[in-house]
Amino acid sequence: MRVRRAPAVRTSTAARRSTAKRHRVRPPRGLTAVALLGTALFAVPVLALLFEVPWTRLPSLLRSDVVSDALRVSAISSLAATAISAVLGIPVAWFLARGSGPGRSVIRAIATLPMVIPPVVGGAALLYAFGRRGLIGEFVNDATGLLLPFSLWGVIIANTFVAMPFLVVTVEGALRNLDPDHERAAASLGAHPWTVFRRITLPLIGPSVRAGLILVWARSLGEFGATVTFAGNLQGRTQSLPLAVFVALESDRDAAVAISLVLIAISFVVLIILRDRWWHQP
Amino acid sequence: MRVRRAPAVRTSTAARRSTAKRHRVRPPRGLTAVALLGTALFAVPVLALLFEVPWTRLPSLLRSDVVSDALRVSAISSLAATAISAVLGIPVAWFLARGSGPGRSVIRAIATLPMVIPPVVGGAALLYAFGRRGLIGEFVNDATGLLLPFSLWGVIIANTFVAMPFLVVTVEGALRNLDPDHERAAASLGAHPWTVFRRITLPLIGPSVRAGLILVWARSLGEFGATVTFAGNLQGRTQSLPLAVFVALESDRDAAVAISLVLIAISFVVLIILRDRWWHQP
Amino acid sequence: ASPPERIGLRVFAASSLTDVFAEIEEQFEADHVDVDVQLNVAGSASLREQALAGAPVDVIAVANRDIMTTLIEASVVRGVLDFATNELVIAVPSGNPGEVVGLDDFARDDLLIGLCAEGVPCGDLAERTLDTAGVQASIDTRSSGVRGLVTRLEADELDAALVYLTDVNDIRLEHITLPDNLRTQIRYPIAVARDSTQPTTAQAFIQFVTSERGQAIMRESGFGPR
Amino acid sequence: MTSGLVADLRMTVNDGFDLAVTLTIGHGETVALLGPNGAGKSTTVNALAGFLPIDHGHISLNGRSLDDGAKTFIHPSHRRIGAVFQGGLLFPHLTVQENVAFGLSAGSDLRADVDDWLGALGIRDLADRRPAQLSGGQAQRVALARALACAPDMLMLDEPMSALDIANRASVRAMLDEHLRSFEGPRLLISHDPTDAFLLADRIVIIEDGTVTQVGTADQIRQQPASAWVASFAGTNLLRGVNRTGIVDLAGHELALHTRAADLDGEVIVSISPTAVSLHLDRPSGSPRNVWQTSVAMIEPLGTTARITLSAPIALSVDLTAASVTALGLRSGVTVWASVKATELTVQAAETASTDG
Amino acid sequence: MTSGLVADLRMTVNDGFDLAVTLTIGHGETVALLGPNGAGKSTTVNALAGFLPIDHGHISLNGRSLDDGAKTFIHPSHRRIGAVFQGGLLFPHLTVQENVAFGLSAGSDLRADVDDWLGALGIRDLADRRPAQLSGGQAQRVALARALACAPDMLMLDEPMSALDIANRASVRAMLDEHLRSFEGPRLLISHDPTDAFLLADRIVIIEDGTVTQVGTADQIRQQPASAWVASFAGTNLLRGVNRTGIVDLAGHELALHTRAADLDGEVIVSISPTAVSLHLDRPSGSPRNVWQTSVAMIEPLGTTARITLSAPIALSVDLTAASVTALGLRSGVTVWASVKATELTVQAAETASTDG
Ligand SMILES: Nc1ncnc2c1ncn2[C@@H]1O[C@H](COP(=O)(O)OP(=O)(O)OP(=O)(O)O)[C@@H](O)[C@H]1O
Ligand SMILES: Nc1ncnc2c1ncn2[C@@H]1O[C@H](COP(=O)(O)OP(=O)(O)OP(=O)(O)O)[C@@H](O)[C@H]1O
Ligand SMILES: [Mg+2]
Ligand SMILES: [Mg+2]
Repeated sequence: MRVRRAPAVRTSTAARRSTAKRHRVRPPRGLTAVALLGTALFAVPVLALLFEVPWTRLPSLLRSDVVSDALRVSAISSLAATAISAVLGIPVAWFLARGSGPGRSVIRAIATLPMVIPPVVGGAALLYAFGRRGLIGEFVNDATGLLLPFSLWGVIIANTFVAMPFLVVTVEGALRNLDPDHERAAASLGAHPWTVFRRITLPLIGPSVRAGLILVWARSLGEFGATVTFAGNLQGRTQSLPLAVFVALESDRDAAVAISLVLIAISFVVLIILRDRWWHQP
Repeated sequence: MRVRRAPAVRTSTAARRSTAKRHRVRPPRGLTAVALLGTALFAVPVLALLFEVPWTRLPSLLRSDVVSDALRVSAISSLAATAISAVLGIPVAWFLARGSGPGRSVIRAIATLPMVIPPVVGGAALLYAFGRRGLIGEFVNDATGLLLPFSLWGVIIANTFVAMPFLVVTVEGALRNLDPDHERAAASLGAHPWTVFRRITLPLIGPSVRAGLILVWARSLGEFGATVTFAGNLQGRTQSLPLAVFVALESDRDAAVAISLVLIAISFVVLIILRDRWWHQP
Repeated sequence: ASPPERIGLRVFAASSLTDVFAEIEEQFEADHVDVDVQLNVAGSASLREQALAGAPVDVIAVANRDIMTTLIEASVVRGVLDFATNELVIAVPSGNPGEVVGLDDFARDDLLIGLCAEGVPCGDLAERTLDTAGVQASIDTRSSGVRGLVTRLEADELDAALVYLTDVNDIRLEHITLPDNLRTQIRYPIAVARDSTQPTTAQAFIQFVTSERGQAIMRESGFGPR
Repeated sequence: MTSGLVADLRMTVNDGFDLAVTLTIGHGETVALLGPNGAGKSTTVNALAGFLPIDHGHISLNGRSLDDGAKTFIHPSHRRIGAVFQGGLLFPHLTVQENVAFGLSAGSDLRADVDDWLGALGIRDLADRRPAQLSGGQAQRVALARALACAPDMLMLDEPMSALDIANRASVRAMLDEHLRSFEGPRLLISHDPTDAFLLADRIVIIEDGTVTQVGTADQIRQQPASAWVASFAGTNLLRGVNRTGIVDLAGHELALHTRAADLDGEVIVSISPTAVSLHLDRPSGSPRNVWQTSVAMIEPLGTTARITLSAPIALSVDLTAASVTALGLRSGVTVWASVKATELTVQAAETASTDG
Repeated sequence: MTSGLVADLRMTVNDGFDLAVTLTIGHGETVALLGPNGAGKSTTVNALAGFLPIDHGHISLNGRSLDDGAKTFIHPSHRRIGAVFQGGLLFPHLTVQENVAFGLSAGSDLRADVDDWLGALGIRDLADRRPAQLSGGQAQRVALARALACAPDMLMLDEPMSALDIANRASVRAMLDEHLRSFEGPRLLISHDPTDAFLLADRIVIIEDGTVTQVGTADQIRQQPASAWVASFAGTNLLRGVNRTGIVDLAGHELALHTRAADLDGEVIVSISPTAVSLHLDRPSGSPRNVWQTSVAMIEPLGTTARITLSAPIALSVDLTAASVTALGLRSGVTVWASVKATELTVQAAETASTDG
């Protein structure tokens, strides 16, 4: 009836096998259609933005030291915020998912507030907390002379404040998905709770932790409102890329689009590089 | 050596059992300490903000129709954005985690861009896409006369654009955590892929889906930059709570703090109500 | 009986005009009962993007002449007028903890000094003012807009900053006017949108703003004469 | 200080299942915990491991209290009880080697130890695989290696060989036998395979529906099973009836069995070995007094023999050689005559049959 | 159009394991797929179910092609093959009842059907539990109920009874026997329990290391096992040697066995039933010509009998009654004399022993 494919040579068989592996559960077709629609919602505005890019002026616009300074500030602060969020946020998530006590839902609610507080107000709240006269900042200032709001630290704190909740919520969800049997088995093998956490729990929720870190990093990279209020907008010190975009918007629209393009390119390239490999279980 | 507890009466035994259930895996103590530190990072600024609230003027400040209008816009738009994100975002996540083809990492990168594009630029990009002269908006406007910007739809689109990525990334992570064996078993029982998705996949990643929805809702509720640019700031039509805060900041700082408090209170109360019950498997 | 259908007049106004335009709206509507002024307040750049993208608008008032120039070049507006001026002052937290008396104090290392960012009108103006005064300011922070500086001053996180006069009407702030030789003004332009569906009413609104009554409202909020 | 395990477990799991089990296992003793599905064997293991806190009672290992239902509750990681849990619970993200090494203290010569264990279980060439890449039986051997390697104070094995094929099972059983004998602490074994239990255990504890119904050596249990379940586990037929001077009335059926023990009047339990019953196509004449007509309900081949289950009036299991089955032409439904010599019946008073936990 | 299953599976799993299995199962036929751990049984099930696409070959069910290694690949949900997978794979978030109902088409009288199946497997009172609240054996019965309830075109059961206790196993086996006989389509059963295989299967397929090594009925396989593994599964001893006019030299050992078949010169395979070997404490005098001295390597009690494994020169399994073991005082390491009558030996030429798939 149908012409049989010629017997596959060894290499092509191997190729087929490695892509096919265990047969994937096929997504329902309707779902794929909706997924394309969802993607369009993101793709069309980004595409539209690309039409606005002043391609000819681009090289000269990007060569300014404003861009390179902002790039440095953005890179350092977004990575630092991601690292700090990992160190502080995963324990918070663990506590919310596994701890006990009635305080948990309150803590969860508090940990989610930075997402809903308007960025400018969030920045002000940070000032009241960590500024020169702030609840905590006063001690820090007296003890170390460090003025958080005027330094790169301020950018990092603002980014962490705004972005960390995404990690906390994601990891908590994943921990609640996790069947605790493996952790139990590990404990019964004599593993210290810390070992269980590090060697069993974290790897088992790996993809979700990575998803959370991506969220934190991306949110930090794009963070504007809280940073501008809390850390200011000093070129070379606290002016990150979104802040540079904002300033450019007032004077040179093309420059603003060009700098946005840098942001888009960075996150695009990073996410493409991380790609599937990073998502898979180690 | 130690005084034995009196034999527990039946009711207290039952109580102990229901709280103890299967013994929880104990979090390592160091982790708990770090978790408290992490919580402090959120709690202190929020606390500091509470000190700034003009408690005596609060009732009069909140009674204005600006607040009630904004509350309505915020409630509708954040819930609508959450619903749309669920409908569009979960399929995108599924496609990213389970689909095939080299396009996936590109789509993932695109779906993450709204997080890093500065809000004002994001709003502008939406205008270029869905505005009256936009790539898509022109057709929509010609065909239906509907003008997406400056309508509640504009607020919803802006919120969805900015917030949906959080759901996509979270759910993709969870899907990658998920052992596909159960889905396979369901398929072999003759279940249609759509049934498998609805009855097996979704419930199994329930906590992560819920976490993603929380992220979307909270991010929508706090969204400012893209909305103000794309949807405008018309009281009663597109002015959401964060936009009202922005306006109030220019004239009456107390009012701004008061409206922020409304935002905080809403998300606090909602998250407390959702609480642990919602997080647990059904 | 339902009120008669009112004509909606869309007015895009820079956020620093929030208060005055609210007042102007009220009085203008009192004069024109058939008009419903719909204020859209946002940052000047957001307003520009909206206007460029064809947003339905009748009147545009911004705080940045460059932005209005872009709109003129794009043929989005016509009949541009300056309707108000503003000037820089030295703002200090109430009680003036840094004991600032003039621009010369901006050179002091022990004070926390803030300016608007370069490229933003208030930042460029501040730069020029300090240059003219010959002060080597020790700047600790810059802000994208006046708003950020005011928030910091209110929180006592800055000792002094150069901000617009209209931004210091807060009980938590005090201000020091600059000496006459350093006072320079920025102008706020207003224009009718070319696509306006109510060009007449739009023109009437602009007339009201530039009229004596309108200017009185502006003055009350600290704006200078046009 | 008592050495070994002393446990008195009283608990209600999820308001649905009550467990009340007393268990002592001496130093160097292997106890097989047997019982029907859902009897509470795994629950017992979970309580001892510390995954389910007990409501009342106590658990102590070598004199150290692990759980007393009140204040004391030692965390699983400090109990030093190695276990193979039902289902294996291998760590999916670690290789076989890493799984086995997980429980080893960092001090020991890790690589060599792990390698020895993998070798002992015949899975050395799987060392770098992950659990998803193993067959069911291979995974079970890894789980066993992991539990044995961690050198705890006590060992618990919950159905450690259920997925092994016959040949592997014999060799793993021999290895386990050797290892258990050399392991110093208490050993608890759960299995549904009578061979495992009878071969490896010093003592057998039967639990049914959450309570202990019999304790004894393999021989005691085989000879005097206390319940029908035990009897079927041990391969013996166990019948409850009323004895009246040598005639036992079995559950209202007319058929009476003659026994020589006339002094055991009242409720009794009669055990009949499956090999003691003969089947015939015609009514046999001769010495056996107990002869009745019945039919074949089921035939199960057991290698060189076959087990025949008889229908009413007495549901009995009978073992015949495969040759006899063929010779008699036995099939389900065939009518046969059964006979058993009075000497082959063991009778005990019903009360003594049940051992209280 | 061929009815039943016709499959020729050729595939490499993860570059590590090669499977090449030909399998046909007729309409209304039960095939038991047997083999050692890691032989590829579950891999076969996964390929038939559609979880592992084959590289070459074909699978067709009732004439409908399911996978041809190239273009055709029918999705698992459209194969209509019900299965119990190794490990059960119950849906953790659904109750027992919902799990069983999952595979039922919405049209059928759902509640009643589910209830019938729960009843048949004796788990009706567990209907509202979730899998986490079940014991190992209870969960396995739910998995079985779920597969049987979905009324597919073919049934595959991968170790469906491994976690069942002895009493339950017998009753589930009887239920399964009845159900399989009434089920119209092809049936594939995997089990490590010889009883399951011999009782339930019409035909037995043995796979070892990914290839089929023998196909036959239970009797054929028991009488002429083609490999040592099959022999141990069937309970027979299987020895490979060289026959020279009635004297077989077994793997270089001096000991020769006398057989009556003098025409089978060359490589042969000798089967000896475990019941055919007698053990003695002293050298027996009398008819058996095959007498040699050896020692006991291991004793495994099997209910009323015990299986003794002998050491070199010939590793043999011997079945004795428990009474004999006691009488002879057998323990590991004891020296004994073994004897077997020449008439008890079955000899076949080595080539004919292996059946090619
Ligand atoms: N979480 C739970 N909630 C309610 N009942 C439970 C729960 N866990 C177990 N049970 C019940 O407790 C009883 C004992 O279960 P357990 O797992 O100890 O049995 P088991 O003796 O190990 O059986 P098997 O031989 O089948 O493994 C079972 O009837 C089971 O249904
Ligand atoms: N993903 C994989 N990668 C590499 N090898 C694999 C993979 N999955 C299975 N194998 C190997 O394939 C072989 C066959 O496995 P399979 O599960 O089919 O065995 P089985 O016959 O079912 O054994 P058991 O009786 O132990 O369940 C085994 O040796 C196993 O290690
Ligand atoms: Mg169990
Ligand atoms: Mg298998």
